[in-house]
Amino acid sequence: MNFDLTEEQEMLRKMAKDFLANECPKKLVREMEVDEKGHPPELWRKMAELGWTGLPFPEKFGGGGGSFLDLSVLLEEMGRACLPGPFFSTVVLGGLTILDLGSEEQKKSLLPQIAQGKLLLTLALTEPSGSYGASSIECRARADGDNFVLEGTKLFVTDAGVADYIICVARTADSARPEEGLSLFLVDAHSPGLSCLPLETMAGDKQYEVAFKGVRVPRGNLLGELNKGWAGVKRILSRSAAAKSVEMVGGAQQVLEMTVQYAKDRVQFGRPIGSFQAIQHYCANMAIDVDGCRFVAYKAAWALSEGMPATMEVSAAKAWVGEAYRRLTALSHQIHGAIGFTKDHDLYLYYARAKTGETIFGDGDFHREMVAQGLGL
Amino acid sequence: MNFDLTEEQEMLRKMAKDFLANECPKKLVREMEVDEKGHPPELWRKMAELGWTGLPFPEKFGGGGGSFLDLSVLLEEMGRACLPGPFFSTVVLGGLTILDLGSEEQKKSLLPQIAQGKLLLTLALTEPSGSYGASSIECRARADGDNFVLEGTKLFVTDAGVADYIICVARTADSARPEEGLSLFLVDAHSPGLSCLPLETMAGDKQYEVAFKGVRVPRGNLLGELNKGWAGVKRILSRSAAAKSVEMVGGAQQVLEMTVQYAKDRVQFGRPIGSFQAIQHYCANMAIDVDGCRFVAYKAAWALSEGMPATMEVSAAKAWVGEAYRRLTALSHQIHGAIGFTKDHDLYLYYARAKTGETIFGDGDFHREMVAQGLGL
Amino acid sequence: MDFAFTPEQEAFRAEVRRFLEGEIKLGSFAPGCDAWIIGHSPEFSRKIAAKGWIGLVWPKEYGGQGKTYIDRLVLTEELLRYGAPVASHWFSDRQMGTAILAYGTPEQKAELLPRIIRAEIFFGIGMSEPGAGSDLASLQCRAQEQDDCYVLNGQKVWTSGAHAFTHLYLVARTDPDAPKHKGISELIVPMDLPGITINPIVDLTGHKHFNEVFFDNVRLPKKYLVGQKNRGWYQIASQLDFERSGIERLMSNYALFQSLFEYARQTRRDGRPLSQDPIIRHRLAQLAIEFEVGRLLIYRVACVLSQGKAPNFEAALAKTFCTHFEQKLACEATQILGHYGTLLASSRRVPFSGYATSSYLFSPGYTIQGGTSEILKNIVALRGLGLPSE
Amino acid sequence: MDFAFTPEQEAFRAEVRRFLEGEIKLGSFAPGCDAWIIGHSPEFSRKIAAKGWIGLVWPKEYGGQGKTYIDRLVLTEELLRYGAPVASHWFSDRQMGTAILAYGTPEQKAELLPRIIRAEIFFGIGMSEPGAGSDLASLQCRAQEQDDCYVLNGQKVWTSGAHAFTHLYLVARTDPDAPKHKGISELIVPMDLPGITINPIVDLTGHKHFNEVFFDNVRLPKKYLVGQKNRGWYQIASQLDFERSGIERLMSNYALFQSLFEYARQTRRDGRPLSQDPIIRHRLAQLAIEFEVGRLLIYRVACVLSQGKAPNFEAALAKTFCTHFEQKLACEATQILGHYGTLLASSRRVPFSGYATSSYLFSPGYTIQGGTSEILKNIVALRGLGLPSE
Repeated sequence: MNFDLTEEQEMLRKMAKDFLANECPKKLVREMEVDEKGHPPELWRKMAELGWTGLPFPEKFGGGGGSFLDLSVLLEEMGRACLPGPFFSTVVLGGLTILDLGSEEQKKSLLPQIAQGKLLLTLALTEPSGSYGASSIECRARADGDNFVLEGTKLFVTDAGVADYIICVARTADSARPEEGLSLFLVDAHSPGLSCLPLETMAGDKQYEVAFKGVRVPRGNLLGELNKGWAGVKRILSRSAAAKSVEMVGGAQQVLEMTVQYAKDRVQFGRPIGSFQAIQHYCANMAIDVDGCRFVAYKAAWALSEGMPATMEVSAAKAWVGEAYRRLTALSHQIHGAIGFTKDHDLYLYYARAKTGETIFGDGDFHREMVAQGLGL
Repeated sequence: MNFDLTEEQEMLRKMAKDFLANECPKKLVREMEVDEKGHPPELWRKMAELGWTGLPFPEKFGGGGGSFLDLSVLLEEMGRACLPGPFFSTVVLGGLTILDLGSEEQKKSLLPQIAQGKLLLTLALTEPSGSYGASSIECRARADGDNFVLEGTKLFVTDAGVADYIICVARTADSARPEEGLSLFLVDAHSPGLSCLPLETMAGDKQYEVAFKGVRVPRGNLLGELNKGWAGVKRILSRSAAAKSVEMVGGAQQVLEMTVQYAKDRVQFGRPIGSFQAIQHYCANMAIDVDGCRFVAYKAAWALSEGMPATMEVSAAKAWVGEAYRRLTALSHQIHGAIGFTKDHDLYLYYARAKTGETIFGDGDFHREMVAQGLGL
Repeated sequence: MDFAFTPEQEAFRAEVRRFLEGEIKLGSFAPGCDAWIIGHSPEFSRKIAAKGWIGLVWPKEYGGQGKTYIDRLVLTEELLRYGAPVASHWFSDRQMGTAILAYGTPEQKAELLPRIIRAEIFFGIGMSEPGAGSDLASLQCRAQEQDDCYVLNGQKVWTSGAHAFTHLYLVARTDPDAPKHKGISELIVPMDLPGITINPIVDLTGHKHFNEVFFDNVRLPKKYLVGQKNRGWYQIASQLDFERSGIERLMSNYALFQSLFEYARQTRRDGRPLSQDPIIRHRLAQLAIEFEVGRLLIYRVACVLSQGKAPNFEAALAKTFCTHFEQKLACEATQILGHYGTLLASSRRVPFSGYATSSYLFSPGYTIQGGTSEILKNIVALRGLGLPSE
Repeated sequence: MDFAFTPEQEAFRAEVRRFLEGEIKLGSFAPGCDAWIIGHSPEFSRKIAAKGWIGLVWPKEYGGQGKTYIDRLVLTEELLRYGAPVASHWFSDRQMGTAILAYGTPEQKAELLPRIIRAEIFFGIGMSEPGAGSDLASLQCRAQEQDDCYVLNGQKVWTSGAHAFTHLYLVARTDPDAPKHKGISELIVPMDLPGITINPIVDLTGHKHFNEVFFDNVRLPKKYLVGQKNRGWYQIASQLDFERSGIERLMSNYALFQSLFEYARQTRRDGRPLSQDPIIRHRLAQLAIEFEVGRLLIYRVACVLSQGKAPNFEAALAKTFCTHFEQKLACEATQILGHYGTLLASSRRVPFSGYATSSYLFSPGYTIQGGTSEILKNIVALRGLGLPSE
């Protein structure tokens, strides 16, 4: 039982924090919200040079051999900095999925490129129903000689506009059980018949509607076993929910710090507002939530890092952190008063991300149901 | 649109408040919690003399010709005083049910006796499932000559130990729809085969398990139409939920007043605790809840008083007031600190009644479902 | 007690509805959220004026209708229900006219009230400053007597719709040496005076209706002082109660409220309508219940007003509850919409005009503007419950 | 980071469980709620002592085991999970022994610690007074030096289990003329001294474990002063952190928590198990999640302690969260039980020993005793976040 990071992780955190404070100021974050690509390639290159894009891959694939927990430390700082760009998509949704499901050949060919920052990826899972159950997958892939042919529409596909490959979850066989007959494909984002239309979101992240119209994918781009993809998708969701949770912890930590600072600085009625008991208690509530979020999120990341099943840990984390982070940004708004009520204020960035983070990879209701199932209810 | 009571109602309220302050001190309330009967007959006699036991019945049945709203004013003050005894059971559950469903003959024979304080009644509805749906009624009554014969067990029957008559809801015919085939019977509480076993509750109200074993009830004691009882039961539930809501408003009002007084009186850190912002905001939250409860409960009572269907109003009231009253007593405990944490303190009485009130006649979940249905969801 | 409206009031409600539905059909507006704050349309306000619906409760001698505050409640409830663009005249109708009636000179009343009623002039509110938010009495904006003028210097901030108003109702410091509550006055400032600069502030939704307003040696004729010099702090209290007590504190997002229920009935997810999901049903029912409670708290204030009494802590109490409801509505709506609840109004695939997202982004302000919930709870505790101050 | 226990710790846990299950089989106790507060059994405490489980973290020279606070966490978690009657030695083990270790004389350590460890003496806490609750420093109980004694006069209140303890750890005023924080001392009071009267207080559940304790010229030999005279206020702070940081703040009602889930799985209502009711599933899952969050907050404090550091605001933070959870558990449990949730433990038809009702009646105290949530949030804000005091 040890709640501290290792010395190496502390160094990584400090390095990441300093790097992002310099290279990813809020000005850049705002610019990228209206940038078509959503990230500056120069920053991406630097992150690749630092080894971040390969951090969680084994050294034999050109990675840093880091653990999921190491990656989590990085993600927390990215959440604190509101880092724009396809890191999460490429590394968590893309790279870790290939590492998990890919053949030795696929790993060899793709992971080093990801590590070098040369390849961007994303995942196309969600469909118009907007839910995360197996039955929501209606996108179909039928075998046709050496290819599969994809038909369907995916929504809320982050960074699809810049991705080189899109991992697409599609139905390859009909079955009474919706969990059966699903497969994952590594789709070249420039395939004929594939089109991306941007969605506009409050957090300014780059989400897309991706339409597959007769998109041909070579058999060799099947990721994992045919028709047995759902178990892999569940692992993707688990990793992603945990990763998003630690990312949100970074945001929550930053919101707490900026709010406490504001409460110390802002004077009304001749005294800092942080000397009023109502404000003190709000801040205390925020501190309680930040600590709770941190521990529950890191426990999930740790469990995954240790190769445990971690379903319960992840769902507890995502359900709790999503709602607590949102609650916390709302409290921060109340403490900031009017000054926080402009797009120019950093709080906006966190407030919007908290809402997005609450939803993506399953909201509180979704994960409470997972927990209920885990408890045998 | 008028949120004020009439002058007559204000007089009734004042009279009731003064009377109960004198005749029903908390010492009596506590004594009655451990008294087998649960009320002092002398007090009952006085209330009858004041016309309370007949208040909502037409004058031709010996009543006071008051409205349901008039009755509500009385109930609010009874809630404030934590009045023990079978007023609610006799007048709301018993008398108003007879007034609603009874034949002219039944009304003539029973209502004047109730008004004179000579007859105590109650309702036996709930069964071991503890829920309020029609399908929960498994108690059966089969016709046998001039009688019906009752078999079954009712639970949480308030004041069954002192009641002269128990209105029992039973299944008289099988049907695919559980709402069909139910009937109400006016059962002499001293019938052979009827037995009452006391339950012990936190509010010290007198609840019983009532067993019917071959209890014979004359056909003439059928209340309302055979097999079509459910509509009447729904009206009983509606009246009772509204009545319980206004009763809880009285309790909530009293808790607010005593808490504010304590916050003014109790000194810590050299100043009244009510001068601390945290305590001020707790008190403000309580005041908001008391007003909200008052209006939503009285709107329901008013709607019933006006003969409107009022399903939505009643369910909104019961869902809201039940939870708000409980929330409010918990806040009051927090403000009172340790001093409230003894049975000798009046707060205990309200804290326990708030929980009981939240449950009886349907809790928040139950009434939210009613509201959802009413909204066509 | 009587929770019903009179037949006359119901008839009036029907008239308002007919009018608004007619206007929607004519395309004169599309229902929206927060239209009382951001929906500036002098043209539409003139139509409202033509119906006699500005200054409904004001005396007939100034062109008002002399109706009750319950009538006004009926009117405002319908304007909000339909999300009509009433921002231009809203503040004038809600509190400025009333303040002029209470404290204005006969000349001011005669000059200004009929023009407000005819929708010729529109008032905004100039209260907050960078250093004076909850602590309004610490305001620094100066109004210095000079000859026949007050010379204005300083800054206001969070001034809703400043660009769209013809007049600003300003609180400024007229005696810098007096204790802070005793040197404040109320002034009416025509916005076309030289020396006024307006800088828009972009709010979270991307709208620019909040503003900074700068005064640089603005010369304001003395006749624009309202009430007594240096007594502004004491005059303003009742105005704040009007600001806080309206049903716009509950129904800013009525379009969202209504659309959400409709959406839940019609949208299928996981094989059934959303409204059949027990958790969502439960959430929606609770919203409906809280809406009803909030409405009653607001109706109560209207009843107090209609009896000719001043609301006091009741307005603070109602606003606290209702703005909390509005935030909860936005939060629940975005959650029920899931991924769709993160799409901006301008996005493809956005459901019901993006009301949910807009509301989520706009709602943090509800518990801040017009008195923070903390200040309001202080008022309930101190004024309403008589608790001792620190 | 490592959220797992070591194999040795897991083995220890298994040993504790085996022992407790064995005791239950022997009928030495029945699991209950709040057993660490109300479950006084000197006999059972002696069994615990025989296992070496009192003073687990204390130095071996006094008879302790020199184990870590993580080991102690494992032990206390299991004692609470099984609802074992550990009240007699709980306070001694949690904070009194530690206070004596920190501030006691060598003689006190040598005399008292081994006896605590052997369960020969049991300590209660004498802090609160009628006029000194949250404002503990205003306490009035006097300890006046006279010859070789302190003469005690005054009253304590809310003294848990006073009748069942052999000793009271008392905070009393030794200098009435000093500023209030600077005239307080810590004393150990054998309960068999003449002049001590105990009056039980009946709590909401009907139990009598709270007490008033009166001191009437009680002559206490000076050797019972702990630490420095008049420095008690400063000595007590770390003790309070121990008081607040234990997993008993989360698991007082573990018997209820566990029974509730079992009940929901096994009880049918409206044609299905309660656990299949989506609203109830949702409530139960949320309880499980909050329990997990609370547990981690408590584990963190144990980690801090195990590194030899003093917990500070972390204990206040954990207690605030966890006691809130306990109240929520009681509230949700009674609601899920419906009518059955109003039945007392003594009633016919009561489900699972009336844990829910007892807990509902006992839980208001959780956010008050050992530091109210308001005081604790002040600590988090001031000490933890560095916000300015008023």
